[in-house]
Amino acid sequence: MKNRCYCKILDNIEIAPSIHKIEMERVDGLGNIKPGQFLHIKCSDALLLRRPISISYAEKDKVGIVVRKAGEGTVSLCNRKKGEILDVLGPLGNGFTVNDGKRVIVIGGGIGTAPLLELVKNLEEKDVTVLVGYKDMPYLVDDFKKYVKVVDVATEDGSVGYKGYVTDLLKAKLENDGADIIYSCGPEVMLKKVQKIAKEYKVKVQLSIEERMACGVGACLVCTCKVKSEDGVKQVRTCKDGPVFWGDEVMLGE
Amino acid sequence: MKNRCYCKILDNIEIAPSIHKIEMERVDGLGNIKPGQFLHIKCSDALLLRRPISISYAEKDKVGIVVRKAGEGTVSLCNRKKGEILDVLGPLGNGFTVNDGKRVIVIGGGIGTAPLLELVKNLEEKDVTVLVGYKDMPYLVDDFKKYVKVVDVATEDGSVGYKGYVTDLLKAKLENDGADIIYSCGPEVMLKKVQKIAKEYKVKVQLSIEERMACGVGACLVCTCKVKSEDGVKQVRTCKDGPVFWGDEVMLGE
Amino acid sequence: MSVDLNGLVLNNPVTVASGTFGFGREYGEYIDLNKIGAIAVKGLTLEERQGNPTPRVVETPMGMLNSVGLQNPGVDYFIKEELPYLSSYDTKIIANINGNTIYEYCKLAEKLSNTAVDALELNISCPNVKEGGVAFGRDPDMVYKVTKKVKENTDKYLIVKLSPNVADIKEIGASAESGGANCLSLINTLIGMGIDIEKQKPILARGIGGLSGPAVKPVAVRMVYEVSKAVNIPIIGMGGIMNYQDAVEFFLAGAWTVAVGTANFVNPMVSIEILEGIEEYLKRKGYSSIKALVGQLKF
Amino acid sequence: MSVDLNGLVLNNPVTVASGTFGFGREYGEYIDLNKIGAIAVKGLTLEERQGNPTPRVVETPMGMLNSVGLQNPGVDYFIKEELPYLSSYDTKIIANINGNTIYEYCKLAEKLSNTAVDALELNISCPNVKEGGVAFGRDPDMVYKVTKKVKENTDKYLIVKLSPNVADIKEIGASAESGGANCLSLINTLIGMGIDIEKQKPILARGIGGLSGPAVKPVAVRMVYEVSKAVNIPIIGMGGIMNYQDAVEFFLAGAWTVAVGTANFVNPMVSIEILEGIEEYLKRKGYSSIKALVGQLKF
Ligand SMILES: Cc1cc2nc3c(=O)[nH]c(=O)nc-3n(C[C@H](O)[C@H](O)[C@H](O)COP(=O)(O)OP(=O)(O)OC[C@H]3O[C@@H](n4cnc5c(N)ncnc54)[C@H](O)[C@@H]3O)c2cc1C
Ligand SMILES: Cc1cc2nc3c(=O)[nH]c(=O)nc-3n(C[C@H](O)[C@H](O)[C@H](O)COP(=O)(O)OP(=O)(O)OC[C@H]3O[C@@H](n4cnc5c(N)ncnc54)[C@H](O)[C@@H]3O)c2cc1C
Ligand SMILES: Cc1cc2nc3c(=O)[nH]c(=O)nc-3n(C[C@H](O)[C@H](O)[C@H](O)COP(=O)(O)O)c2cc1C
Ligand SMILES: Cc1cc2nc3c(=O)[nH]c(=O)nc-3n(C[C@H](O)[C@H](O)[C@H](O)COP(=O)(O)O)c2cc1C
Ligand code: FES
Ligand code: FES
Repeated sequence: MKNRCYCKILDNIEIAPSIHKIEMERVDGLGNIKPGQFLHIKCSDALLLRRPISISYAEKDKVGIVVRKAGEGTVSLCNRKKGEILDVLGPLGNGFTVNDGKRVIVIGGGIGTAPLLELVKNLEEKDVTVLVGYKDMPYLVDDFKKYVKVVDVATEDGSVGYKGYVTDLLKAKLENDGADIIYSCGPEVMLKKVQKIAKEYKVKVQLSIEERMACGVGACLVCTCKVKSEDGVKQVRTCKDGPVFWGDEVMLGE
Repeated sequence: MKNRCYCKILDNIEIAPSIHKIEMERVDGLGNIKPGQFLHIKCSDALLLRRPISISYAEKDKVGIVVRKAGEGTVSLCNRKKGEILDVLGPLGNGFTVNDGKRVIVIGGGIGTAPLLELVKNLEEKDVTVLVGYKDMPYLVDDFKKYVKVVDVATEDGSVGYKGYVTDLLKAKLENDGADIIYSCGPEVMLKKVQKIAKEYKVKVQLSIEERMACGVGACLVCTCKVKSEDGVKQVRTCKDGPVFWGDEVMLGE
Repeated sequence: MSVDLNGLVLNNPVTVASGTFGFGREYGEYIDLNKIGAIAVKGLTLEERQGNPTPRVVETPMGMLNSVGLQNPGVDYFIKEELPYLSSYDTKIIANINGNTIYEYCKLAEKLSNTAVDALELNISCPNVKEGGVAFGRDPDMVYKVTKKVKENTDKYLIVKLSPNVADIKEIGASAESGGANCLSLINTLIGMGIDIEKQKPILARGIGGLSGPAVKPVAVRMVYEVSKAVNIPIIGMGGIMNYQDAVEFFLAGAWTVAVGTANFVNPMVSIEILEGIEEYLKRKGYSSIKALVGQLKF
Repeated sequence: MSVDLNGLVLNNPVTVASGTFGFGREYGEYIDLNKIGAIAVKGLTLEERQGNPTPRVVETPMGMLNSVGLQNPGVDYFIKEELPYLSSYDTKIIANINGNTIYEYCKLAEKLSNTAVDALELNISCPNVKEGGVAFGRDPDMVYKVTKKVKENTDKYLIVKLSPNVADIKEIGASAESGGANCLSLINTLIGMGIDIEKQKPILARGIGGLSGPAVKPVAVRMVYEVSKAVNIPIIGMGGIMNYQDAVEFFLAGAWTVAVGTANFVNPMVSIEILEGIEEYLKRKGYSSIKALVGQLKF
């Protein structure tokens, strides 16, 4: 039977303004972890619901998450201290499908870069390009560099790397080299562009999307999104059937 | 203008099972403190209302409280750590009247002994007897001994001092030596006995009582109790007009 | 710790609330469903429903608003694809049914009558559908009528689920009783709204939603107490139950059984923990059965 | 940031709710009362009232139940002993009045007509009195009648305070408007109950009480939104406002002014902090007046 887990916080550091990397014990209850899966975390006693946070990396005895202070829940989470115990449910969700194709592009925007770290760790045999975009201050770039040679950075203000959107880099890469598959996570506007570009270049793409959640396990139906399939449009649950969907199926923001 | 104060916790130690002594910074905003006054403390973000906790002792640059884990609020308070900041309102309430009579008996039961410490500190010129009663494990006894010679302890199980109720000691003391005034704080059953005994021996008595509170400052009227006066029974606010009342006036549990 | 709701016998008095437990599969991975008194399944309609657009949830102070809007695969699919799974467990199955008209309610009852479901729960109180729903739940005559008609169309044990968005819930409960309800369940959600002040629009795509969770518990306990004084049929109490202490409040107020809703989202194991807590409480207080506790409020 | 409620002009749109601010004296030690838009005083009755026995308060998840039961020194005492103090401040004074009969409401209005109070607030919704109170607030005809009668007996600006314990608050609001109300205030408290499971009795001596605080905010915002669509008079919005963000939700939903209640108990300075927050929000969003924000919900 699955269970909720109590994981001790091993470390909590601010890696960029308002961005924390939190490392916790990997207790046995967590079981296997696939890249793209998330934890559903009770951030504070003062908040009723859990918050979905992607697993950024998993090692033998620890699990790392990267959290952006977005509101009350994530602020509380970022304020939790080393030694405190986190109440987590998971790993939840489907995760990325990693066995498709050789030439891979991994493209992330902002906090959406977090889950891609565990993904690239699982793409060792492949020919991987990582494209990451940020508003201003990049983070996790060095972590990506541990696993892949090509990590191209874009910032909107041009402070680091290419000045502009990371999707421009995607377009250029596809134009020059092509790819077999694209994996992406980031804000909805970015995912929509990635989806469109992938279609244009006829490359398969997996998108990890976000939706407000309550249960996180597929029971409450508050997190649905729409996917197109042969028998028409179907509603699926982001938490259980996702958060990763094929780009030619998922209907973003509809 | 009065204000709420943010006081850093300087120390928090468990002085008996489920009883914590918490010392905090005495910030300027707290102003003057009279014995018997209380602080209205925000114990946790997860709870809406503050909790009234007596000032147990006040020194030049620190204030001490003694808290019994009674429920969610006091448990949270006892779990607060050194270095954390407490949001407090106060000092609130009237406090004890300390200028009456020479031969003084101070009698407390359980956590009701806490505010009596600051009281005895302010009775230096007097002839003071302290009587304190507990279920089993006494606490604060050594603190009282710093200020008064006679500190008689009663425990219900007889593990320390007299076996039985502290009100038995009061009766004996009055029988043998009499007194000019009694000050008391403790559970309602005890206060009722003290009130009765004081009446029997015709000794003035001040009782510090407890009532559930919301505002703590006299505005909401949830904490009323009844006092008899010449013009009949009047309703007064425990938080503002009390928590200390004269024994011949206050109507306990009515 | 079995409890007999005048004809519907549950293994124990902890059930799960409709819409918070899907069709059981998801939480079946976390707990042994045999240990739950009954499972009220997600609200069913005659046809498949897509429900409302997202966002469908807002967190509020110690509560949540949902506007799922009765998304469900339709009653036929339920009977064919979900019921067999549920029936494999030793727990009672409550089919929560939702119509826009009395005819639809009757049709739903008919379809479920020869199936393995143990009881029907007439949801006349869902705030998330545009027609029918709420209007039914607010008008005592309509409540009487729909209850009576459905009762005529089924042999199943009939529970009527009451809306808290009324002036006098006693009156509504009494109407359902007169109409032939075997049992009442309450409360459904209070209607609420949450606004995003930066975007200056409601957070829920549909604007309003149903408030559940600890925030509503005081209202729910009061309503269960009121209704229990006004009717002679069993009550399933719910609204903000997070732990055994909350559950005991409902029993004391007059509920024969409790249902756990929103709490499942926070802790998938909570219903079992609540059951264990109740067992200990009964032992500690010297009660030989849950029934002995029901309505024992000294007041 | 003054706001004109069609005749009643407040220095700013942050007021304090009746029963949570006494007669101003206590919080006058913490804040400059001149900085508050208006003060609604503790509910007044013709005669002095002792209110309910204690305990009168229960904390609930992000809320509280109170059963003060309109303890007050009576309207004559108020006029003589409290009003002069309040009048010394540059803020509007709202007298919250409570009767058991229409006659009593009229009598109260009469007594207050030639005094320094700026407005009357007809509380037809207090859940803590046995007669009158709630019954008035639930019946549209009664609401119309009492409003009309009181209006005939006074020249004062008349606010009618609505109860949330109704099925359709739009209807009640509209009745008050037809009766001649200049303004509506909402919500009063939801009726709730809390039980001590060890003693097996209600925590409040009176059993039930009024729920206020953040827990009720989603319900309050929804009701303000609904009523604002149904009437053409100003609305004073309240229910769980703890910070400026909450206040802005109410403005967007259609409140012309907000009232802060339970939050005062947590933070005596909160009304001023909320006012400052609103000022910054207006600046940040480019509004030149609070009025420009009212009802601007995009939905
Ligand atoms: C599958 C998944 C994985 C995620 N992984 C990460 C991650 O690795 N790191 C990270 O920092 N964030 C991640 N997020 C986003 C994160 O869940 C939200 O930022 C967080 O829920 C906001 O909560 P809050 O209380 O801080 O903010 P508030 O804005 O106060 O939240 C209010 C409510 O809105 C919901 N909400 C707000 N923003 C989002 C959002 N973007 N997605 C879903 N719900 C939202 C919250 O859950 C909450 O119920 C992920 C979201 C999903 C769905
Ligand atoms: C003037 C005054 C001085 C006090 N001084 C101290 C002190 O120095 N040390 C100490 O440990 N305790 C003191 N108490 C009691 C303390 O306030 C309660 O134990 C505390 O409020 C319980 O809150 P809780 O959340 O832990 O318990 P819960 O039982 O969960 O509280 C639930 C509610 O009941 C109220 N409540 C419960 N018990 C009491 C009580 N005895 N008095 C008032 N309200 C109560 C709480 O405020 C809260 O609103 C004092 C009380 C008063 C009125
Ligand atoms: C996400 C969600 C969906 C719900 N769907 C239904 C439903 O389909 N039918 C129904 O009768 N009640 C539904 N409810 C109401 C619950 O069954 C229950 O009455 C309510 O949530 C109060 O209990 P709680 O506070 O424990 O959640 C739903 C509640 C939630 C939170
Ligand atoms: C302790 C207390 C006493 C109250 N007394 C009154 C009253 O006398 N008259 C009245 O109209 N409302 C009274 N109310 C209701 C408030 O004015 C307000 O409508 C309600 O509390 C909701 O706002 P809040 O959640 O900000 O407190 C009282 C509320 C509380 C908490
Ligand atoms: S969050 Fe409950 S189904 Fe996805
Ligand atoms: S607690 Fe509000 S008047 Fe005493």
